[in-house]
Amino acid sequence: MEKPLKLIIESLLFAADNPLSAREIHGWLSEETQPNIRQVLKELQKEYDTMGRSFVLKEVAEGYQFRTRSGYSPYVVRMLKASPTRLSRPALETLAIIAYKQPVLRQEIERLRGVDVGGVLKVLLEKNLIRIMGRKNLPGRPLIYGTAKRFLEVFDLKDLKSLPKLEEIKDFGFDEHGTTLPQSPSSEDQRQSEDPET
Amino acid sequence: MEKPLKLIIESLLFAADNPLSAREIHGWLSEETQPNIRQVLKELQKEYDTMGRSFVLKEVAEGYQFRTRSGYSPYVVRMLKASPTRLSRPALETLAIIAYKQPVLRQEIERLRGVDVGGVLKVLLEKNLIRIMGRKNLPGRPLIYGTAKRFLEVFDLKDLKSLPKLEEIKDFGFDEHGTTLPQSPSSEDQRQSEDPET
Amino acid sequence: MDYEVRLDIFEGPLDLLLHLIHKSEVDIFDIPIATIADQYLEYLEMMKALNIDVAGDFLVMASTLVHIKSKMLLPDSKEEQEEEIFNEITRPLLEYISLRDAAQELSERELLDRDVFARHVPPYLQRQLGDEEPQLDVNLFQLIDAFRRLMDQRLPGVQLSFRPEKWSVKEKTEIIIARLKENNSIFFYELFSEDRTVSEFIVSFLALLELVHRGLVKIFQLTLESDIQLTALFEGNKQNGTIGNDGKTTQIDY
Repeated sequence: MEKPLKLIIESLLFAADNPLSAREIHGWLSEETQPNIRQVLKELQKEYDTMGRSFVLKEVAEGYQFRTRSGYSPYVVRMLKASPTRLSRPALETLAIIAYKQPVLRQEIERLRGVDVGGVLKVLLEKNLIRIMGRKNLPGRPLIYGTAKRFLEVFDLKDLKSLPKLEEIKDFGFDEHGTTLPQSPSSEDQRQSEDPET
Repeated sequence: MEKPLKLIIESLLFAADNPLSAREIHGWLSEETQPNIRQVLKELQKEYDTMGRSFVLKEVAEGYQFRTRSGYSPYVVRMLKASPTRLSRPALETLAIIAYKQPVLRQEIERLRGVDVGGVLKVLLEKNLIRIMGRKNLPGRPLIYGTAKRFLEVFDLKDLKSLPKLEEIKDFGFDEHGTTLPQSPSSEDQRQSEDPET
Repeated sequence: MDYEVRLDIFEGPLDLLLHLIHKSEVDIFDIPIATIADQYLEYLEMMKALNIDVAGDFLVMASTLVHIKSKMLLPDSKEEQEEEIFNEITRPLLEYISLRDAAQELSERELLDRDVFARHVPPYLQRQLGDEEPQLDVNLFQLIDAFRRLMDQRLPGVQLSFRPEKWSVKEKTEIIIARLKENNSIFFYELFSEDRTVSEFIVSFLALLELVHRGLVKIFQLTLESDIQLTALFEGNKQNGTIGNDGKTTQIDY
């Protein structure tokens, strides 16, 4: 089961979110000295430099990190732009209200969320997740919002009828006492909460 | 500025959050044909297999993704302080039923497991391993469950067809009397695609 | 009687049954029902004695076992009995075993984030993206969760109550038509699922009657037990197209 130190360190660098320093690595591999680890990092760096791959091991301020060679960044950026991201929490909550309460007025959404939702509505409209269904016969003729077709696509729903009912959600074991669901410790959530700070 | 296709694709795989399919890559490199890209992916996979590094290129969830070799998980787990993917036995069994019987109704799952599965379904939904595929046209309009893409990713499966074969239950001649198992009508599609041989 | 007081926690009735069959070293295709039924009931008794909640699922199986056992005292045809045992006990057990094995096999694969690890998009790459808005990655569960969270926060333990709003029949008609355009057919109760006040409910109902009266909507029921359904008789629904395709109910005048 013993693996070569070089490859152990490589696997850590590979799976890490951030640059790793010799000191940090020493924290997880306490049986190895820091100078030893530093030595291996340098070797790995040299190795990748000469390997002629699309990525190298770079020494940056906080440590070492695998990075694509700069020549490839046009391709990588093109891909990342087209890759899925997450909806912000305000956007998600607003969307949830619209999904469940449609047809719904902006003032209703704001009453539920307790904040102005103008900006969020704009984002959701731009993303084609919601649509304006019409105007309500009230002073000011406020707009009526509902979900758009793209909403069904993004959430992989056949139709609006497939949206789980709130009773069913309770049935999933959400506790009845009205406390919030404990966050799953899945790696996704971790990433989500880590990203904004970095 | 022209880079070899192999390295361009490598850089994309390296920077991606998810497994990438030839089709997706083609979307960003439209000048290359999909068969061409597929070919390069296979070459890369072979190359990394024999390179003896701590990570390889794996084919999962209908795409390719760089992943550490399994021998390094003790170190990586220590670093990420990740509570590693751990599913309870009930969750795993429920997931297996959904994987093999999808599209499937909750009542069918409960019939097979012999217990209520509400809480377990919640966990699996949270972890994004299963998804709601729609509703069945039956009284109560029950939800239909299936596995999500993340299921393939987590369980190292190329696609649903790569699921290990399920041992088929033979009927011991009782069925002539018309006492067939009450099959959920929804699982018919799956059956059809699963055992074309029989 | 000496019980080994080693209460295994059984996941469910099938689990317990398998355990008993295993312990008795009998063949799954030749289960001595009387014996196994007694053992099963003993176990439930023991759980009750120890104040362990016996889930309903266990009791259902108990009654099945008792039922089969009692029938075996009757001079029924042996074949019939065997058939019942197979269908009620053996086959569920076989299915359970095969799925349990499949679950085991799944868990032995190289699991992501347990045995192997993938790369994440490093933050420095995300920074290069600037303000570009990429695609969405969100699942239904997150959506529901967001909604639940919101409801809990805003109105702990209280049903939502909305300020009464004035709806006109015409507005509701438009909404019903919009929904039917999206879905072709909807269930009657769904029509009112979003109505929050009695008056809104009534207006919806009037709107529906209006649509039926104008021959734009058909109301039907597949069987006596099934829910009432509505289906559109306009546009893509092969019948006469009286409605413009811009979603406006231009042909309906009041």
